[in-house]
Formats: sequence, C-alpha cells, structure tokens
Amino acid sequence: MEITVLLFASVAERAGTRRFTLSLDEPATVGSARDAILAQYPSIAPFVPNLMYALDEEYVREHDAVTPHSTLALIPPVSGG
Amino acid sequence: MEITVLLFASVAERAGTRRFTLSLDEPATVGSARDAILAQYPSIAPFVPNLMYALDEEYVREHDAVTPHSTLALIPPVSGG
Amino acid sequence: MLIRVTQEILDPAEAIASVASPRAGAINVFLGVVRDNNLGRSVNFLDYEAYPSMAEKVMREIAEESVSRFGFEDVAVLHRTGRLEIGETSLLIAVSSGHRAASFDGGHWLVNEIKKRVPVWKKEVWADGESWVEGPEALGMRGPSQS
Amino acid sequence: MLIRVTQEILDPAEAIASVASPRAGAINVFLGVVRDNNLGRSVNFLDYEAYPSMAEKVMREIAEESVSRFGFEDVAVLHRTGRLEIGETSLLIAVSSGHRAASFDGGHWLVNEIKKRVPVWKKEVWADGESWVEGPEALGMRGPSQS
Repeated sequence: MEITVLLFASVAERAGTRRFTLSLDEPATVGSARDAILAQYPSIAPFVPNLMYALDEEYVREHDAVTPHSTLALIPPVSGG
Repeated sequence: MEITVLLFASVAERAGTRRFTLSLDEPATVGSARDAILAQYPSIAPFVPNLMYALDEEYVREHDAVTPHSTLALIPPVSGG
Repeated sequence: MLIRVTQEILDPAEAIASVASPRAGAINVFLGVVRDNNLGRSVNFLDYEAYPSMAEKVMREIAEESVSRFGFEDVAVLHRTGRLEIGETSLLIAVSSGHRAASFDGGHWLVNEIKKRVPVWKKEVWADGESWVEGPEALGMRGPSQS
Repeated sequence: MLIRVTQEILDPAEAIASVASPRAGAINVFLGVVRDNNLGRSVNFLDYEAYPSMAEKVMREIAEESVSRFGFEDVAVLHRTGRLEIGETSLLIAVSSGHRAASFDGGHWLVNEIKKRVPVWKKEVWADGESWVEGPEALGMRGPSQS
C-alpha cells in the first residue's frame, strides 16, 4: 500500500524533503512505517527518539495501524505559541 | 476652618448634593467632620456604617486629622470594574 | 503607563500598543464588559460614576504595585464612566511581561485590586427600577440603597 | 468559534469581536509576542512553521475542551506563521466568560495546552546562527537540531 509522509521543521530540513509517497507492506503500523522512512532517510535518526506521530491529523502511537492512502506526519517536539 | 466635602453615588443621590463647603471647629478629625455632615444631611445616616473616607484623594481613617482647605470625600463601597 | 478615567469608548488596540516592549513575550488584556444579567436579574444598562482624579491616582498606585510584584514591562488601566450598554467595555487593562504566567497571575491580581480600591460606582438599571451596586461583586455587601 | 492559522498579522480587535456575547462579563485576551531574547541569547527574528490543517484541528479541540471545562461563552485561537519580527504577535487567544476568574484561569490553561499540543514550530534566528526550538518552552527538551 501507499501512504503520504509529511516532515516538518528540523526533520524536514535534515531530510531535505517535506512530503513524499511511501510504499509499505501490509499490515503496517506507525512503527514499521517509521522504520521504512528511516531506511530511506537515515540522516533523521537522531530526531526519532523525540518524535510524535499523526495519522490523518490525529496523534497516534507506534503500535497503531496504518491504513492505505493515509497521511503520516512525523511531529518533532512542538514549540508554538 | 473650611473644607470641601464630596459625595458620590447613593449618598449623593440621598443628600441631593455632590459637593459643598463645610465649616468646622479646629482641631477636626475625619470623624468629627463626618458628624457635622450628618447633622446637615441626616438622611445619609443609613449609609454611614459602610462608608470609607478620602482626604485629598488619599484613603484615611476616622481618627485622622482634617486640615483647613482640604477635600473630604465620603466613599460608599466601590463597585467599579 | 497609560492610566485613564474617561467617558469615551475604550480601545483595546490603544492599550496593547501602550504596553508594547521588545522584552515582552506575553501581553494579557482584560475587558470588563456589561453583562445582560446580575444575580439572576435582567439588566438593561449600567451607569458608572467615578471620583475621577482619585480613581486615576489609585489606578496608578495599583499599576505601579503590580509592576514591582509581577515584574511587568508596562501596564495600562482604563475605566469608562457614564451610561454603558450591554456588551460595552467598562474596564480595560493590559500588561506586558517577559513570560505568560506572570501576565495571567498579575493581570488577575490587578483587576481584583481595582475592584476593591478604585472609587468607581455602578448603578444597575432594569426594566422596572434601578439600584446602586455597592460593595465587591455586589454580593452581600450592598448598602442601604438596595430597595 | 474563530480558529485560524495564517501568515497575516493577527488583529486583537477581530478576536475580541468574535467572542462578544451579552452573557459575558469578562473577556480575556492573550498575545504571545516575539521577544528580543530567549535563554539569555539575543534574538533577531523568529520563523514559524505549522502543519496548518492539523494545527487548526487541534486548536479547535483545545478550544472546545476549554468551553466545557471553564464554561466560556466563546473562544478564539489564532496562530501566525512565517517570519515574525520582535514585537509581533505569534499567538492570539480571546475568551469570553460570565465572570473574570474563569477567563483568567481558562485563558492560561488554553495557552498552556496550545503550546503542548498544536503542531507548530519556531526557529530562532540570531546574528550568528539559527536553531529550531523544539519542545515545551525550549527548556531541556531541545532535539538534536540544537548545535
């Protein structure tokens, strides 16, 4: 299946991209998708321990399932306000 | 000596005046001035237990001295804001 | 430090601009607004009276005390007098502060002190009568004008 | 309920007007403003990035939660993105409430939750470099981008 991946802030800068399509074997979880992203962009490894994840604009956890055509966002620690 | 007396809100409405000149024997205190005001405007008696007093725009107590040409304000419980 | 008792409409933009500072990370603004009810009774409008010169003096004292207590960069306190309709602003304060916690805590303190100490009075006017509201929050401390 | 992520200047008057209500006796407004320093370092400007659609969704969730927690009449939450100069407003919230205590407490709660949960990031730009600020208050939780 294919999903859309969004990167932001420090992670987007390090990876050199903000948005790409990722192919995943089914079934997939947030964790397995994260591992596939890391394989493709190993430079972001240092950021991973601090990341949160959002699937279709909802915060999710690593063991949550990823569905086809969904959008997975890697969320660095937020600093708005 | 003479002082200026200011009344406000409920007290001014009851007395039918907002400002007048009061003659006092020296030495005078806030309390003796208040008694002289009451003698002149007995209708304000019910308000007296809740009044505060300001002399030349500074809160004062009943035993504080009143000086010639000062302005004494009778301050009902405030309700600004 | 912008301190004013006025019959004119209060403008939040003016108060905000007056407290701006490059060292401020937070600005807190409070508007006391005329509500359509009080203590369960429907209110038509309010009439505010002040001892204007003393009110400004006390507002300034409270504002200065808030600066030393909460480390504000600047403070604005404005109170309107005269007839105010539902939804109009009677009290406007703005504080600027390095950080947000002090701006909220100190803003709240400032409003409480203003309500306790500044010589301003409001009369509530209902469909069928009127009454001076005297005492903090008009709860249990009304003077004998209440009838 | 006015909720917006935008590159345009934030206008407090718009936020205040949007929360007006005849039942409101208090309106509290908070402006998060770009400060000329952070953690002892001089700041030239900030660059804010957001995940705009999700940021608005989370801002709305927090605003709705604040209404049920604090009984607000209405809430506005606006966040600006892009380059912001010293003194410009990055975050603007307004809440209307029957009474003032809830407006201060709930306004503070709202700002805290927004800073914890909304996907927005700021980059500090100094005279001699720049860094993404990542984590609450940028204290002890910076990511490895800090160099």
